[in-house]
Amino acid sequence: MLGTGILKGLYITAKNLVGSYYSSERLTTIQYPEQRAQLPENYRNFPFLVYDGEDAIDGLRCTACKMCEKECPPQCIYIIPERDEKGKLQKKPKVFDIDISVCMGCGICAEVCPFESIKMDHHFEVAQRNRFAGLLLHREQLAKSNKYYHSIRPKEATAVDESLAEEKRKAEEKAKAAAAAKEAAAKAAAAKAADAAKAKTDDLEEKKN
Amino acid sequence: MTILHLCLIFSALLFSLGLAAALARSSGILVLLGIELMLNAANINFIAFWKFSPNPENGTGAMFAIFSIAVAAAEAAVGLALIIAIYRHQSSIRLQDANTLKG
Amino acid sequence: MPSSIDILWFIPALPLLAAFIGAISTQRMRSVASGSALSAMAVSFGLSCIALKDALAAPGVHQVNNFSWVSVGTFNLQLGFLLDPLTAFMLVMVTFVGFLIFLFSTGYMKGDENYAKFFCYLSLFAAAMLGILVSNSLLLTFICWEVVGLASYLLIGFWFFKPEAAAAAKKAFITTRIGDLGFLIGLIWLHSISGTQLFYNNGEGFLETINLVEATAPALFAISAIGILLFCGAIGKSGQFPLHVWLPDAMEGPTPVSALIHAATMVAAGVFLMARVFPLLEFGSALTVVAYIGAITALLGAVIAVAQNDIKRILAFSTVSQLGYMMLAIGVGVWEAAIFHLLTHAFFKALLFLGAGSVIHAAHHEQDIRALGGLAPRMKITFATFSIGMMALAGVPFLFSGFWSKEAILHGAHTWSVSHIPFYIGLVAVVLTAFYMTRLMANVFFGKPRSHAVEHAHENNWVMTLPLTLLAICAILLGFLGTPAFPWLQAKLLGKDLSGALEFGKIFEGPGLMITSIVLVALGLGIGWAIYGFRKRERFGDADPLEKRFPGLWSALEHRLYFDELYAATILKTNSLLASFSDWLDRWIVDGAVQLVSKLGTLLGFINRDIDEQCLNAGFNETAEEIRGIGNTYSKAQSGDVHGYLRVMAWGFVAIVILVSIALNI
Amino acid sequence: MTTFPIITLLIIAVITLGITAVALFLKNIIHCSILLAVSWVGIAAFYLWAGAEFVAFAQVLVYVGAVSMVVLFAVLLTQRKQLDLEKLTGTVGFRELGKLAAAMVATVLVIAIATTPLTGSFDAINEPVITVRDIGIQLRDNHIGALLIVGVLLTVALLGAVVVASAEPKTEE
Amino acid sequence: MSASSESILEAFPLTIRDWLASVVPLDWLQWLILSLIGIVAILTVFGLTFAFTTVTERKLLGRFQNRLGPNRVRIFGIRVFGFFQPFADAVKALTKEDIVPAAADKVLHFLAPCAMVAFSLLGFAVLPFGKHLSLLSNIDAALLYFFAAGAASELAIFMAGWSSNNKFSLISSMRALAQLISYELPLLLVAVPAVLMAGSLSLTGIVVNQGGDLGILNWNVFTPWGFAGFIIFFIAALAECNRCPFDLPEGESEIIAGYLTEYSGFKYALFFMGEYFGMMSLSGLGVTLFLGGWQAPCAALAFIPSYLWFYAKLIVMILCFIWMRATLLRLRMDQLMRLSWKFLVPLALVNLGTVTFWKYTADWEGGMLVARWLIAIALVILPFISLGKVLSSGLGPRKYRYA
Repeated sequence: MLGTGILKGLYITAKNLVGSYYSSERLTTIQYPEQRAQLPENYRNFPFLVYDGEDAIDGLRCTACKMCEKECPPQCIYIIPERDEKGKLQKKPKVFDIDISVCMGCGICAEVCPFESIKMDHHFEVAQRNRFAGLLLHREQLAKSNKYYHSIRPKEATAVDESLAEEKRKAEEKAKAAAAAKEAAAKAAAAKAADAAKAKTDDLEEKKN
Repeated sequence: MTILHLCLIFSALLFSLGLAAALARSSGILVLLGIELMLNAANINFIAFWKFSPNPENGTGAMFAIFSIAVAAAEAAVGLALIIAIYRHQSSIRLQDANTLKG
Repeated sequence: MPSSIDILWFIPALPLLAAFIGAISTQRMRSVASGSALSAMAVSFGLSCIALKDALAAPGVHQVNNFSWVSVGTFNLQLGFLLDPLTAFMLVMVTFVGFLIFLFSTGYMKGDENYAKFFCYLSLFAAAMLGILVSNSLLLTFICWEVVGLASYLLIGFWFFKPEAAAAAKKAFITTRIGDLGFLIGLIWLHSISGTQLFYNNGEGFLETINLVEATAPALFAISAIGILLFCGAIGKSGQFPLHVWLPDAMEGPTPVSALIHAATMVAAGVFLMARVFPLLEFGSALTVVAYIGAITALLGAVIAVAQNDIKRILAFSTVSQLGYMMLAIGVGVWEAAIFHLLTHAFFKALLFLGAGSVIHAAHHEQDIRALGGLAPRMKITFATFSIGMMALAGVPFLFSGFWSKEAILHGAHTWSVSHIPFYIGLVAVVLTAFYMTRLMANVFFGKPRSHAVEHAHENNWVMTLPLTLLAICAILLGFLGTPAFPWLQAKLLGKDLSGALEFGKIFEGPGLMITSIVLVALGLGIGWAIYGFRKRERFGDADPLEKRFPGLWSALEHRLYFDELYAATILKTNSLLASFSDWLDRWIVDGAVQLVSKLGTLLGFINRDIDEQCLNAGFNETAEEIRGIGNTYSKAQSGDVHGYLRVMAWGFVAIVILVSIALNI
Repeated sequence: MTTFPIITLLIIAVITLGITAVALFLKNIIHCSILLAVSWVGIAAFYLWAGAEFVAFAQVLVYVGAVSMVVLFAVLLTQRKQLDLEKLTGTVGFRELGKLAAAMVATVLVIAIATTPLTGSFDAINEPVITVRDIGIQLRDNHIGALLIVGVLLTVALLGAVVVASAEPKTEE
Repeated sequence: MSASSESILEAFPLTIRDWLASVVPLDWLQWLILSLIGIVAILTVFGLTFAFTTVTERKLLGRFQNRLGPNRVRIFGIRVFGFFQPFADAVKALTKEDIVPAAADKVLHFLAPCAMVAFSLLGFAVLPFGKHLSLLSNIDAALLYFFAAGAASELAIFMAGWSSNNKFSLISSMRALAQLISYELPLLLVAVPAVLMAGSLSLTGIVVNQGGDLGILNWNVFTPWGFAGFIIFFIAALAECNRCPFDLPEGESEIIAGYLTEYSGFKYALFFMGEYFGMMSLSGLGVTLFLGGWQAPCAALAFIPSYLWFYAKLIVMILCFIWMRATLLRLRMDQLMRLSWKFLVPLALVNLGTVTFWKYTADWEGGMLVARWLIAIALVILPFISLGKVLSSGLGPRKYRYA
């Protein structure tokens, strides 16, 4: 009959009205500034730079390889590597700017970073009075400690740490091995050099004769 | 001069205004509105005469005004429909343009 | 609570309303149409019962409710409504049977695409019929009479795409119109004599003043003539002898229509009219005519019915025959017996028709009794109810209503002082009736199925069987209202006091007569069963046993005694001859004269032109130019500019006021 | 206190006439129509003054509620392109001639009314004498025929208006 | 007016008014003040009701959708569940820039919102708020006045739509006019039965007619025709105030904000106010016609003053409006028209027949009383079912032909 659908609808909304007063599952609203929702670990907003140790600038993992700058789709990353007095490139950024008014939060920079240096942040309250300068974040603002990284995404950070440690270990081993090889090579070279010297002297002597 | 005179003069002036609109405006709609005003002036007369009649309790004047309002409503509907038809026919509501029957 | 005479007009008005609703109902709203028709009939039935109660409370009193219809100067034409036992009984019968038939129709017409229209027509018919019944004015009766004719025309031709149906509708309409012409003439004549159309008007209606007329020869002649003219209308409507031909053809309509119109109600209108104007007929010598016509019709119908093969045709001719009975009863002066028979007949004939409809519906519109057969085990309710109807029609003694009403008529005919011929004819018809009904039963319900459709026939649903059952009960019970021992109905109709209670002693009033008729019925049934019952028809094509014995007679009967052919040969022929003659007259005599004149005219024209061109043209041209110039001048005023006209009006108004005030020196 | 009704009447009359005069000679038809609606309310006020409550409300309901709406619709439907206002107001001669005619009529009417001696005690102000109930009874008893006819007339007129105003089917030529 | 049977509260507003008026010695000034006090009282009461209706509506809509609704606004640090919201809204509306389009018809653009509010306030003049509370209680044709005033508000909508010189505005005002005209018809037609029963066009008369020993059962809504009439009235009233599900003129998905497109700031707020006033006056009319007006549901509760009863019923009506808005979807234009002309108007006409029957069978007793009820209920239900079938024929679960 006509109207039964309307009655059903009215019943449902009435149930909502009454239910929202005593059933807390119904009322899912979070009163934001006072209450905050637990953000899921994989939530991502804008990128930040991870540093190890105490000093924010010195401890930066970033090597200014510019990989992220190249890959960034909206091209919001701007990097100038550090140079020493002689003009030699250092493995550190002198300028690392991200324009978050342009950034679209795609996370590609974090994907491509080979040094686990750039990561996606959970921080979303970035509103500023100055919409140009205020939203252009410099490396001082971007740099956040590994501890913070652990605090926002513990699983990922642990995995990263482990892999970094592994890498470091491997690198050390490699270095050790390389050192050993170097030593051996040096020895061989020395021997060879001795042989050569000897041969030379022999040759010279032959010529003399 | 009695109040009835005043009422009648009011009605006469309103009638003349309606007539003026019907005579001096070219838009068919305004001419119709002028005619409506003339009808209203007539209604005013009815009511005035009813009010000052010797036996107003049978209410003939008011009755007549009610019927006249009803008829006026019908007249307005038909008149405006005609104007729309004229407009569709010659894309103008100037009454001077509606002279197909000119001799 | 208003008295029932005041609300009497509701009874026809409600079906009229339903007809209107039906007319505006679309195909999608079919249930609205049938629902309104059914409910209108139901309410009318309720009102009729109330009216009956009121009418019976005052037997012999004619309650009237007249009103002025047309009033021009001193001429005042009054119409009105009338309530007396006759009207009330008829009302109850028509509404009740009508309701059952409407109900039946909802089932029977279910698949039809003009369903709503059908109920519109049915309701219109019912409204007109009820209008005839409640009318207190011959004119109102005539109006409703014509509407009934129209509705019957529409309903017979309802399946107008069948040529037979269209032809039958035309035939019915035209044939009854012939009778109605007589009715109209009688009506006008009556009005010119009596100055009123009202039956009863507190002592001023023409049925009341008729007794005050001096029995002089001219008056007697006039009143007899009027009676016979009115009877003409009844002949047409009730299918009496010379004009009976339309009724069997009308069976082309849907079966509920046949039941409603051509069995129960419309054909009864003629009988009702005769009963209504009975005082008028009584006064003159019209009754004798009525009696003989009735007797002839009764015999004729019964005889022809013997040799028909279409189940509905048989019933139709039996209707003709039974109507003849009723007319006979009126003719011999026992109109109360006629009405009694009319009521019982309405029920059992409607029952028979609806039973036939049920059979036809179940057998996929097979109507030929030679193709039916063996339906008794397949359709038990229909068989049982049909048998009751058949026995009532045949007049099987004691239990069935037809017996009592027929007995009353025969008794009346027997005691008629003028002649005994109608009585003997009636007796013959009794035998024949029993005979052909036995033939019908044997062929339809016994034996074995003779066509494919019949083999798969099964009982219909309740909307069709319920009316059958109710009608069957009525067909039995109704007879006991008018037994000689307790002639309650007759007494009420005549307005007499029913003296004393039951008189069982009088149940065999005139025992010889009753025994004779019982014997005759038994004879008819016996012969019928002997011929058709013991040796049942095997195949569709088998010749009828009687056909083998009397081939000539049979074929005459089968062709309905060649009435249609006779009419075609005489009346139609004469008509077309006359038409050809006038055509010839027109073509040669009138036209020739016209041609001659025109030729003369042309000649004169030639002469004229010469004179004209030579002498007159110059002068005329000049004048014409002048006139055109004037026209041009004045046509400028006709500017087509509304404002211009208005302005001129305004100036004109001002000018007139000024002129008038000057003239009046104000 | 006989002056009070007279003052009220004068106020109503002057305002109504003023608004009407302004309305009828505005160039913008929409403004015209809306102002005319106001002047109809003024006429309704006159009816109220005269004690014909029912008529007044009927006037507002019919004129302001229905007729002005129809007028506005008509204006919108016939005003597809920007109106050539000069064309619609007509030539100066045309306008002045019309106004002159109307003024003459007004003069004649006013003089006629003013010079007519109306007898009877018209100065007395009658209180409202007809109630809605009376009107209903009158409509039911004395004027039932007229009422029915007006009903039929309205129906027929509306149907006719719809037919006239509805677009004709385009014929191929 | 016997004071003995009534509490002092009943005449309390009148007492205050008379006291205030008695301060002024002059006769005509007293008359003026008496009128003004009534007007001011209505403006205050209904203005505040409007203000709190807006916030209640938003809060309730939230609850209907399992949200909280506005609850933030605080004044001096006090936050009463956000019930100070309207004041914040008012400040915002007042301080917003008033934008008038360059091509707009300036005069009409300004007049339209004023006219809207003015016309929608007119209806309050005749509503009987309490036993002794009504501005124009002596008016004879109050119902007619009410509808005449309502008809005038169409003009304001037209003015708004036309003067904006914006095609969306114009289209929407045409829509609104069509809608208002279409739904005024059923509204008028269902008001007639109440008039018929009371034998008076006066709203006070209609309310008095619904009083009696039976209390609540005397209300018109508890008769078959009254119930049907009330439902039709409610639907038509929803449409008359452009409320959901009939808010086509403001159908933002199609025509931006309808005739409000070019309005901002306080003018917009005025339209808003006008619509709410219209809603309240129509609710008041519904209460008067069907819900017994200011009558208490039973004699035991009559100690509560009548105006409070009226107000309570009015609030209930408004809450129902809000409930409808929270539940139903917006109609399409053709559906809107069909609902009115093919469903509500015929039903209202049938209802006229029903009430005639009811009136003429008023003296039926005993078994006939049962018959009277049954017939009346059938007269209500059967047309509803059959017309409903026609209306909803061809509708049903959507079939996906190519899925």
